[in-house]
Amino acid sequence: MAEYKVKFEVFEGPLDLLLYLIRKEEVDIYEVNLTKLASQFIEYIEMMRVFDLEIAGEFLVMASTLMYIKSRELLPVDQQIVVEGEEEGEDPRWELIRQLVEYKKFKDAAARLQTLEATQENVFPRIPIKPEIEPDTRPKLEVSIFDLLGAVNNILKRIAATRDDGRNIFDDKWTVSEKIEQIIGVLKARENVKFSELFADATSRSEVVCTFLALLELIRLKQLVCRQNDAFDEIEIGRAPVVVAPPVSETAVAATPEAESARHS
Amino acid sequence: MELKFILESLLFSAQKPLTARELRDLLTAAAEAEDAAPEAKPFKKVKDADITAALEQLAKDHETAARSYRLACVAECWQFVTQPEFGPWLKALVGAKLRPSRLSAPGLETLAIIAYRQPVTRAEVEQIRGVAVDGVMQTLLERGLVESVGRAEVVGRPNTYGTTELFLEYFGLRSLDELPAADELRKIVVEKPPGLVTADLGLATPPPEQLALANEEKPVASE
Amino acid sequence: MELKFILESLLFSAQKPLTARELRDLLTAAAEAEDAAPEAKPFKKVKDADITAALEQLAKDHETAARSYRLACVAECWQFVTQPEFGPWLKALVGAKLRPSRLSAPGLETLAIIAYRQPVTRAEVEQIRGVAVDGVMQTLLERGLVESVGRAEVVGRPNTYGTTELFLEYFGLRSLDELPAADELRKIVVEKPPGLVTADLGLATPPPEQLALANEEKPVASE
Repeated sequence: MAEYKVKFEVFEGPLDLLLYLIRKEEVDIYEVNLTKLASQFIEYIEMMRVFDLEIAGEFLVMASTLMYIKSRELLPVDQQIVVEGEEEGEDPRWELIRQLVEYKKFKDAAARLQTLEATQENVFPRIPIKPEIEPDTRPKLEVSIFDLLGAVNNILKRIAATRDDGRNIFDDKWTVSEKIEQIIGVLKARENVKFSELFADATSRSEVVCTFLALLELIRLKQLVCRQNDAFDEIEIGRAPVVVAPPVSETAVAATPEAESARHS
Repeated sequence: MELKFILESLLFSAQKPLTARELRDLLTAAAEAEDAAPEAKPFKKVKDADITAALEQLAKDHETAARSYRLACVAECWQFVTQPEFGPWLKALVGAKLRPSRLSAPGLETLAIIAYRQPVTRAEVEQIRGVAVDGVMQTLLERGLVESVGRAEVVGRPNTYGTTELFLEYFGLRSLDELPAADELRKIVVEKPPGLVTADLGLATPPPEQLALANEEKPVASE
Repeated sequence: MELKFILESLLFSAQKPLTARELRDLLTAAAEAEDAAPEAKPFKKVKDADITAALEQLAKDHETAARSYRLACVAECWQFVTQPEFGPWLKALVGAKLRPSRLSAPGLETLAIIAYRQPVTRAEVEQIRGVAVDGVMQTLLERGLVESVGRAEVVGRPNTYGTTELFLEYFGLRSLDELPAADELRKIVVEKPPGLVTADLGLATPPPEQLALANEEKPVASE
């Protein structure tokens, strides 16, 4: 009994039961023996009744349709009744087949949707890491601070090599703010300048350091950008694409107490 | 810089799926930015058609590459997604997807009918399924998979129903055209054999050819 | 199922960079899940070496494919990143918002000194920079870019500082060995004259040799 109950619950409706019976017969819908199908269907309804299962109204409607088809086939053509609402000449057998074929197609379509549904459970969208963690969207410092540091270090080494009396450099009076103005001046005159050119005239370590710090400050203030065509090319310094009205000097001067007393060479 | 790679990098980095239109706007924004990079400028006025073509090409590229992910277009939004066979590991990574419970068989059947036949009235759905669909329709409406889309020009002017964008997302479909066998199911024409009405009704079993032969054509296979 | 594709799908969907170890744990978790898929089981005890090899292969695959993104390994963590040349468009995507609060020039300079000379005391940094670095050091410590790594064996046993993993991430470096011109710059300082650390603490300006003198010896590897 429990077994039947389970079985009946599987049927969506009368069409579903009919498709099930047709499948059991292993025939094409178009070739089904409707009289036999009607008998089987009614047998199932009887069984549902016997087991005291709730029978949906649609099953009873279908049962009566099938009974009608079955009985109609026993009558000669001219004695066939025309059901109310049914078009003259409409064949209830054909109507049922048409309905079964259509229903079957949607049932198959539903099965395909079910496959898609299950597939989608295993499809995961890429939700990327938020861009700020991406190392390569870094500010437009096309040359890193380390490249600059490495470059200035080379210059310092060169100066150290040519000047043994490194200590007297402290007599130098260069300031960062002066160097800032100098660099801006150079870049007003020309589009860009090579890193080494900026240091070419430096006569002391402190001048190199001042120039370097000025450079860093201008980069920080987005006044300049440093570029390198290739990994080991010389660094080039150019004006930043958008030039903000320069509060540069003021800022830099403020950061450099001795600026006011500085002299130009 | 090739357009498709720019689009790829955007889709690769976007936190949500993007439409072709949104991608176009991003290209324009990049070209019009105050500090616009020179290489961004040529894409200021790129055409929608070019973007769509590039996206199709990109999707094809990735399909050919046959990696563990692909570029998918769902409900006209483009997004990188993983291939379903990697689900077991991704579940270990992010946990099972938060999805509502699977649809019941009646739910799927009703949804299939609405999807292929939209706009469709409830009565039409019931006619095809052969049962009342009140409860099932309610569920589908509540889950946002179908919605009322208008009224039928028939007696009583009943509501007509159609599927939503969520429906496309839920099943991972680009558009309704991507529904399996869409053409066939949108309008099923089951040809009635002309001779059927005058069949030999004395027979308990109709001769097979009467039911089976629709004109000269082969009957539509049932499976 | 090929291991590298599984790893690829995981890295492709992960919301954070993953280490080889974490990837291995995910493979194990997928294999041990209650409803584990049969295809997940063979990867239950996959070896670290196999994972690393697969990751290297994957990185090579993507490099060869030369698309708009690649698989990068930063601080032993693997993640997909876009190629830098797509920056202009990605900026448009994130609303032109760059990484929050850039470091100041003194901050960068101090950081560079610490990076190349770690472990290094504050006094040594000050000697090189020629100015007090208290404020800057504080900022770097707060931002987690440097950390105290020990104590110097000199008078007062001052703290020594080194860079953190976040530092590597911030600059997109896989390890300290990837620092530009690392060898050359480390060489300069490897041989600290034993007395130096405490010798010139009063000096505001560094004696030139400290910055400039290259030592002939091989630098001590930082890892």
